[in-house]
Amino acid sequence: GGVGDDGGDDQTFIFGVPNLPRSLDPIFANDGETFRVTRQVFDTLLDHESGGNEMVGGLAETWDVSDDGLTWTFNLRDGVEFHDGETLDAAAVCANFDRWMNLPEPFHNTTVAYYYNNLFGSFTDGESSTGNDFLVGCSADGLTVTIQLKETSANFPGAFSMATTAILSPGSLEQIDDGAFTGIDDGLPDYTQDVTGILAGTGPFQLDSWNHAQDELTLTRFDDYWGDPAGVSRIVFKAYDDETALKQALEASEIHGYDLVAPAHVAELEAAGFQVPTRGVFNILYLAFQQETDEQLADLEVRQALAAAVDRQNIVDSLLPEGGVVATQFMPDTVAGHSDNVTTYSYDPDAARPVLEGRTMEFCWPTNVSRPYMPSPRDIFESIKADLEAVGVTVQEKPMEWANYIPAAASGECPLYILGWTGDFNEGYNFLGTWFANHTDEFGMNRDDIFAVMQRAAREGDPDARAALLAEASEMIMDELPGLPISSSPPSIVFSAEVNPPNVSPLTQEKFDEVSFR
Amino acid sequence: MVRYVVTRLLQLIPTLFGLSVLLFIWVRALPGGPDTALLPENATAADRERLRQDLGLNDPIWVQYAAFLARLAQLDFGHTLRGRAVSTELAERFPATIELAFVAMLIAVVVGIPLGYLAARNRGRFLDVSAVGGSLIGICTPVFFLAFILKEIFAVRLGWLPSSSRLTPGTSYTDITGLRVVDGIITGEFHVAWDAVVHLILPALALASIPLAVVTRMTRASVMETLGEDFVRTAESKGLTARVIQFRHVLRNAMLPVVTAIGLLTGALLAGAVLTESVFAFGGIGSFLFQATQSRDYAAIMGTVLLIATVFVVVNLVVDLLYTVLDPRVTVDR
Amino acid sequence: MTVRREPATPVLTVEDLSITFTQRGAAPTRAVDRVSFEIGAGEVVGLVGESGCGKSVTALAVMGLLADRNVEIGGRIAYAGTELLGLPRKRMRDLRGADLAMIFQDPLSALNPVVPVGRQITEMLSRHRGLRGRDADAEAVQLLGRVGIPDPERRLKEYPHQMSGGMRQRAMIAMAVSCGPRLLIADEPTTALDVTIQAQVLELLKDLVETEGTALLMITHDLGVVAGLCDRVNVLYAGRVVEAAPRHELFGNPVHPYTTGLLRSIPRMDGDRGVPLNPIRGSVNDLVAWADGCAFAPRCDRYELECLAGTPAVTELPGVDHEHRCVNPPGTPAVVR
Amino acid sequence: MNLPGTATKAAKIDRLAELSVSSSDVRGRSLWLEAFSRLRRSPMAIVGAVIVSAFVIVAVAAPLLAPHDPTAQLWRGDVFPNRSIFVGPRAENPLGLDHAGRDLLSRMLVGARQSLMVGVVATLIGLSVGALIGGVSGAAAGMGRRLGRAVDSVLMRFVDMLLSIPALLIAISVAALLGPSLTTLMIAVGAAQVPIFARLLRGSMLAQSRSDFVTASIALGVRRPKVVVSHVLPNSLGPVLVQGTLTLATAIIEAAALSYLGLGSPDISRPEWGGMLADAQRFLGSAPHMALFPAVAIIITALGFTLLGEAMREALDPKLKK
Amino acid sequence: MSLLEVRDLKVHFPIRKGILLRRIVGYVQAVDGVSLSVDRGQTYGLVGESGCGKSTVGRAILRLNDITAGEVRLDGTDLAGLSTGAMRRQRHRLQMIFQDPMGSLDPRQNIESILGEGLAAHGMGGSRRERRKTLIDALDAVGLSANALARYPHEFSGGQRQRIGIARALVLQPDVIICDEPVSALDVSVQAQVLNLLEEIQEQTGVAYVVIAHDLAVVRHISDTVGVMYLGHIMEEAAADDLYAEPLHPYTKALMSAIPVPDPEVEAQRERILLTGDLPSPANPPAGCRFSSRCPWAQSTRCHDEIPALIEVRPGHRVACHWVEEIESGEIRPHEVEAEMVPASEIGVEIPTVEPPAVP
Ligand SMILES: Nc1ncnc2c1ncn2[C@@H]1O[C@H](COP(=O)(O)OP(=O)(O)OP(=O)(O)O)[C@@H](O)[C@H]1O
Ligand SMILES: Nc1ncnc2c1ncn2[C@@H]1O[C@H](COP(=O)(O)OP(=O)(O)OP(=O)(O)O)[C@@H](O)[C@H]1O
Ligand SMILES: [Mg+2]
Ligand SMILES: [Mg+2]
Repeated sequence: GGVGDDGGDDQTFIFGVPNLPRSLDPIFANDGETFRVTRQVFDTLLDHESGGNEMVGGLAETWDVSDDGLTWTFNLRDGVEFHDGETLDAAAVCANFDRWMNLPEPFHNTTVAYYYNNLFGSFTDGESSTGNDFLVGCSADGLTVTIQLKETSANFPGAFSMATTAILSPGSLEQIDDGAFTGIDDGLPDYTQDVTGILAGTGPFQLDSWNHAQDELTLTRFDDYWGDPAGVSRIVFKAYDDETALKQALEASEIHGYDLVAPAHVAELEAAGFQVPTRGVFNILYLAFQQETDEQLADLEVRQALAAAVDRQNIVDSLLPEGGVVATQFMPDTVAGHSDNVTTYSYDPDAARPVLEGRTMEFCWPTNVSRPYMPSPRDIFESIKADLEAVGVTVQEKPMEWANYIPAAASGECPLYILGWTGDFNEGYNFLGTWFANHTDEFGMNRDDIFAVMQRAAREGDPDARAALLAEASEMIMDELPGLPISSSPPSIVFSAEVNPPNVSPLTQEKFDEVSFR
Repeated sequence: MVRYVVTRLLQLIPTLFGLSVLLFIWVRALPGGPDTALLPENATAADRERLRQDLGLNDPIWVQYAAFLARLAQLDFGHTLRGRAVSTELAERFPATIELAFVAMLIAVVVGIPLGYLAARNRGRFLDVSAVGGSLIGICTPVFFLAFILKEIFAVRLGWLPSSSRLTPGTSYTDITGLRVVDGIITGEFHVAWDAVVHLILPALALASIPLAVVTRMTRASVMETLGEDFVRTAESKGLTARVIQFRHVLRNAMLPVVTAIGLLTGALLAGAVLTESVFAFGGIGSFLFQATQSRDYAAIMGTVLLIATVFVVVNLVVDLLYTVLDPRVTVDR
Repeated sequence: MTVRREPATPVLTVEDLSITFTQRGAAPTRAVDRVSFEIGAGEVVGLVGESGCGKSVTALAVMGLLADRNVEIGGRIAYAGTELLGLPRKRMRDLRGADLAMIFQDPLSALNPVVPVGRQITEMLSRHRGLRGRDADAEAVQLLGRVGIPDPERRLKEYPHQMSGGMRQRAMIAMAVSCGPRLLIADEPTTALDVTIQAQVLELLKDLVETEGTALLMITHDLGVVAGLCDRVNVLYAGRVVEAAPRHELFGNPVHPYTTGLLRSIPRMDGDRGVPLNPIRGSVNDLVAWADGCAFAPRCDRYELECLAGTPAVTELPGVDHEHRCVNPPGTPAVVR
Repeated sequence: MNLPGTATKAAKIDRLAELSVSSSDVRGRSLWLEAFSRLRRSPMAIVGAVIVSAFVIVAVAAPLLAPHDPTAQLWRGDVFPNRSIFVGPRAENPLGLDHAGRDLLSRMLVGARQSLMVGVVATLIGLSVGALIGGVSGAAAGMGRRLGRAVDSVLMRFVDMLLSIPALLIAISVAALLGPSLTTLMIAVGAAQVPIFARLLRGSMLAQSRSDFVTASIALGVRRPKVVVSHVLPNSLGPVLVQGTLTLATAIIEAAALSYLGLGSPDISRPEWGGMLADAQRFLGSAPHMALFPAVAIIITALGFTLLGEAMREALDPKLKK
Repeated sequence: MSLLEVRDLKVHFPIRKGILLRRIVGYVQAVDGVSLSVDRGQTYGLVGESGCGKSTVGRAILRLNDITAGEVRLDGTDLAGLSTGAMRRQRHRLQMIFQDPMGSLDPRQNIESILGEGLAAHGMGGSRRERRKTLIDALDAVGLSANALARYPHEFSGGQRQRIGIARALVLQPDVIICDEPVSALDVSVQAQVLNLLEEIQEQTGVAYVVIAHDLAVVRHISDTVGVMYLGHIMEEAAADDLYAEPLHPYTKALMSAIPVPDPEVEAQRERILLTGDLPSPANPPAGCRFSSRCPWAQSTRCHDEIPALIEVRPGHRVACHWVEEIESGEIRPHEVEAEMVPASEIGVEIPTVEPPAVP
């Protein structure tokens, strides 16, 4: 094997991923693997601190929000250059906002511009299918960008840090013809699928090439990057179909690292001298109780008994990577809005047995998938199943393929199922709002009081007030117990011993410019 | 001859047509849909519904099929869920599969035929028993496990060979045919060709395990049968040298069933590629198909399976033609 | 009746030839048991008998074509004074095809289906006569013409399946005689052919023997063929020669009940139609091991308990070069069963 | 040898009877008996049969042999797969524990039963559906007439179509179609074999329907359907049986491949070797025993069936008799 | 009227080519206008060389082949015109004995079910016990004992198997038995046993035989009337003794002269007419007289353009030759015939179609 034959600073950093980006233009994407790449190329107005989840400046050195929370002012960094040689100024930023607001009809739904529709949803001609409409407009003044909102939302300022709102160079925007896009069925524009020289950002790396035949995407260092130049001259993202193949490729020194290491491999890799830095937890895994599909689950006592029957500590100890914790509520404890006063449920099979004994319950689980919050669904399911059986529940398992599982869970087909979420940015609403903002078939929960609190939180512009509302909602939710939060697990990432790894981010937003060879 | 080829190729049309109908219904009957691949876990029911609508999945199936055919008439296989043209994807990825399958078949033939031949000549002796035993074990080992073991030994432990990819990632090369070894030789980039060869060894070995075993045993059986034929005895009675008898009389006849088997094995190879390419991150149409199945990428599944079926039929046509060359008794115009 | 016997060394001498197949897991079977005969130049010797009596095995043993494994060959086979048994493989290969040649029963399976007929002839010419290329082709054309194949130039490039049965057999013969062998073995050369074609082929063989002085070992189960062609006839039963005599002597004065039985059981073109045939009882499988007596005893009309007193000895009829192995030959009164 | 002076007819016959080789010996035994006796002499068959019978016995007696409940996580506290803490072979658990703290020996034993079931049921599915198609096709073709030929060619086109899709792909799509379960696994693996069985049976039926005994039956005035059922079909089953035995091996291996692709049986209470192997793969670095035992078991069992099938093929093949 | 009358029987097999459409590109004229008749208790022998259409005649009589044209009358009923069902009901009256005694017996059925099948199919034989009795009688008639019933074909010798085949035909008490090469697969010594048996049975039951064989001696021995076939035509037909005593057709002469006699004295004197060349293909037979391409007496007139009719030239002796009288009188003398090359494609050799081996 042996990679990085160039030596020294000129070495190529090869990173194994499960998938390559869906689109090089982040507006079209909604998945982590796309953003992992585009984040290296494009910058956003705001960013998270390296290795943490605090909001910090990105392209904006400083930012400010008016008291009513509707006017956001960003003071851009001076001397930032795009990869195509253009200079960053407020006009360039506004050009991006203008582009989004002027996107034609095919973009007005979550099928295409998922995050834009959810976070901003504003279009000059026509509406977003989500019903969102937050943006009034963007005004530029030298290096000052002012963005006017119609309403406040829990998504701000987080939305300004989302990879999907990355700033492209005005030159790029001129070449992009959004009007030519006719719909997802006809494919995405070529420039999103191949490096065609159109897309230029301000990030530490610029697009170099995309070899589809070999599932390799290459970025090269941008020497005029506004921050510290990247530690490696090239990054190759290489896709692998399975984690075992990634592990072997790493062990054979063909790649320098990969993400989402199976927990079972962490200790082994560490022992073999690889670096497996621990991330902060930023996700949540839960066991859902669909109250409408299974009448038994409509009974709070049953839900409580189920909560007592599952040995969550055992799952954390034996099946999740080190650093995981048993969750008390539907968000990790690092997120604002986390409440310390929620009702907790401890493992108590003896208390659960009288309620559950003799019951039969259907339990869905996904077969061929691995997510950051549930590295091996099968093991987790087996463990929960064993717990439930221990208290006398007959578990009717319904294993499903992932492609079938999500629709089934979303449509309420499954009474019991395991699922989770990784936060997009440091915002409690990004967790709770995902499930409990209104009635959904996923949970079948009918608590208008909770929904009301959630709606208020959604529109609350003040972070502290919002946190308080979310904490209140969290407490109500944990009393209602629509599902059992199981754990927040730190997804593992691994690097070979020859590199200095980047600071690992709980949001899985590693900055690869921090990587360098030893 | 030309007529025969043309007719056989024309015959392909109804086969592919039938296959496409079958597949179309089948694929759409798979539970779940493409939404899981395209939307995040927290997407709402409305989001999912909208996606199905945008993809035309809510139309009656015959409307969808008509649309598919209309596109196909312009050689448009539609787009993958990831937004690229299926035909482009296949064109880019197929060379990898060809290269892999070809090398695997080469291994099977180059090793299998002599081995089977020697086994037959030494029937019942150590060589025979170990060749037969070895090939049976080859057949009986699940491919993914064999691949894993090969990688663990030769890539991870010994570090002799790479465990994945077609080339060392980041290598620059000139692309002409998409076959890296061939390109490397054509353009004089011999280090690329060599790199490609090195990367081919393990996956090709894993993929070759079954064809190798089949070819070995087939050759052995066929040679044994041929050795008992009257014309071999005639050749002996003519006092010919052992070499002439073995090559002109025994091997040539013994090869006939093996040739057919090789044609049929193409199917097994293409299927085997699904596993092998995934395990070795080789990037051909095998792993493409597997991912397409997982993400319910209907257009990609259709395109790939139709391609595989076409290749299978064409390869077998070539084998049949080859057969007429090898065996004068068989004429194409049966 | 004159006995035509050359005083010179016979082309082929077979003496006490025994062939035993030893198969793993099965009792050894003796396919041929102390068979002796000689063939001189220009002489035709017949080997007749029903299926499985050991005719082919004998021929193969002479050609050195019996596999080495699982076979034991005893006795002596000499070609023009050269001992063939135990001859180095290389020497045997040189002899085969050049000095000893063989024609097989089924010309379709005996010819390589994927090699043109011409090539199958020329490969022999180049092996034994050093002829190559055009010379070899010319010679092959000449040979094919000689065996009566029309348009030999074209036939040269054809494959066996493109020829009719008679034509193939002719090609086989052309191949066999291509290097001027002194001994030709024909193993049922006409059994697979139609009578009119058989007649052509027999004529061809007869012609060869007469013009070339080739010694011919003719193997057949057809007594008619023997009667028309062979100078001397050996009748085999269960691996042993039960009767051997010159042609006229054998047909004129058959001694062994097996021989007479055969003669009486076949319908003859010139026979009386009304008379029922006189078949031999039972079938070839009803036999006694030779060591225990006469193998034919169970089917024999003249069977006596005496017949089972060990292997019957060879009896020579005085003065006529006629031998047989019958304990109770006609002439001695038969016991009524 | 001295003969008694008074030779009676009875003595003659007795002596003859004693000496003449028993005719049934020479004339051979029934096809099956003969094939069987050849099988008994083939070391390949013997090894195969021993493996297969051992496997079948284990599979049948699995619940009796299993020392522990194969699903019980008895040693939950001992095993921490994420920390690479596993329990290998030890006195209590001769094969060690799996990643969930279950007794591997018990799971292997019960797995034998599942694997046998997968093999047998999959083969039966492939065989019966394939044989149905092939049988109808072969019968139709054998009956002649326009309709028969039409039925035959339609069915065969369909089979050819299936044949042009690699077996694993058929299995993958069936597995995806039906959702993961043990039943799915069996159907998926079986479905992939359908075209092979169909062609095989049709081919041998066509060959058989040209045989003289079939003509003889027709000449006797037996109705065509009865001729097909009582003569053509029974005589065509040999190759199908051989293929069936070989398919048993293929099925077990293919089940493993499907499991690896995430389409196997997810039923944890009834483990299946292929699934166990696929599952254990990710622990291979720290718990090789978990993969090793199922892998070896699969290879040996498949080998057993293959050996037996190959030996049967050879025994039934008249061409290879000598 | 005779028991069995075949009139102008034609059987042409289409030759198909192409992969998709399988066009008919020609016909193998396997049987092209054969007429013959057999009476009760009589035997009609059909001889000829391989491929001349003998078996096809036999099979056509039994309607085992499609009949292209002509009549097959059994007791006046035209079998050729019957529906399949009606034909099936007639089958017990016509039976067949096959060449390969092993191949014609289902190896997986015991003798009882092999023999009883015909009875069952025709609802004959009454109760089980009666049926068994019938079978035992049939076995007895062919010289086998009742204990054969429970045994399987492989337990018998070749001759015995052929006896079983005969018994199978006999149980239905047919009027006519077609024997297609009944003895050619048997050892010479056994052949005589079977021939004698056939004659015995005929004496006892009065069944009529059509015996098909390529061995003229066998046919002559067993037949009352012999027909000599060549390329789908009957060339000569006469009482067996007459035919041997006085063959009139050049082909018959040549055929008979080619048959060796196991008697060196006879052999030494036997006059031989050596034919050259091979049988042409029935797919492309010579125009005019079928034998004209090989006939040493062939004339430039008529022989090559006019098919000779089968004409009665002596009482009960019919010949299909334009020049019978002239040849008999010595007016026309034989001459040399150049062997013609038969193009490869026209040889009646079956080209093996190679099926792909089973996929493992
Ligand atoms: N390779 C062999 N192994 C064992 N026995 C053999 C072998 N070859 C021949 N035999 C036996 O030797 C005996 C003589 O066989 P052979 O082929 O010489 O008979 P044949 O007289 O030529 O008969 P046919 O007329 O059928 O050709 C037979 O019983 C046969 O079974
Ligand atoms: N089903 C068929 N389809 C096509 N051609 C056929 C068929 N059956 C027979 N023939 C051809 O018809 C001709 C006569 O065949 P038939 O079997 O009647 O000859 P035969 O006289 O019985 O020959 P043999 O002595 O070899 O048995 C041959 O050329 C043969 O190839
Ligand atoms: Mg022989
Ligand atoms: Mg015939």
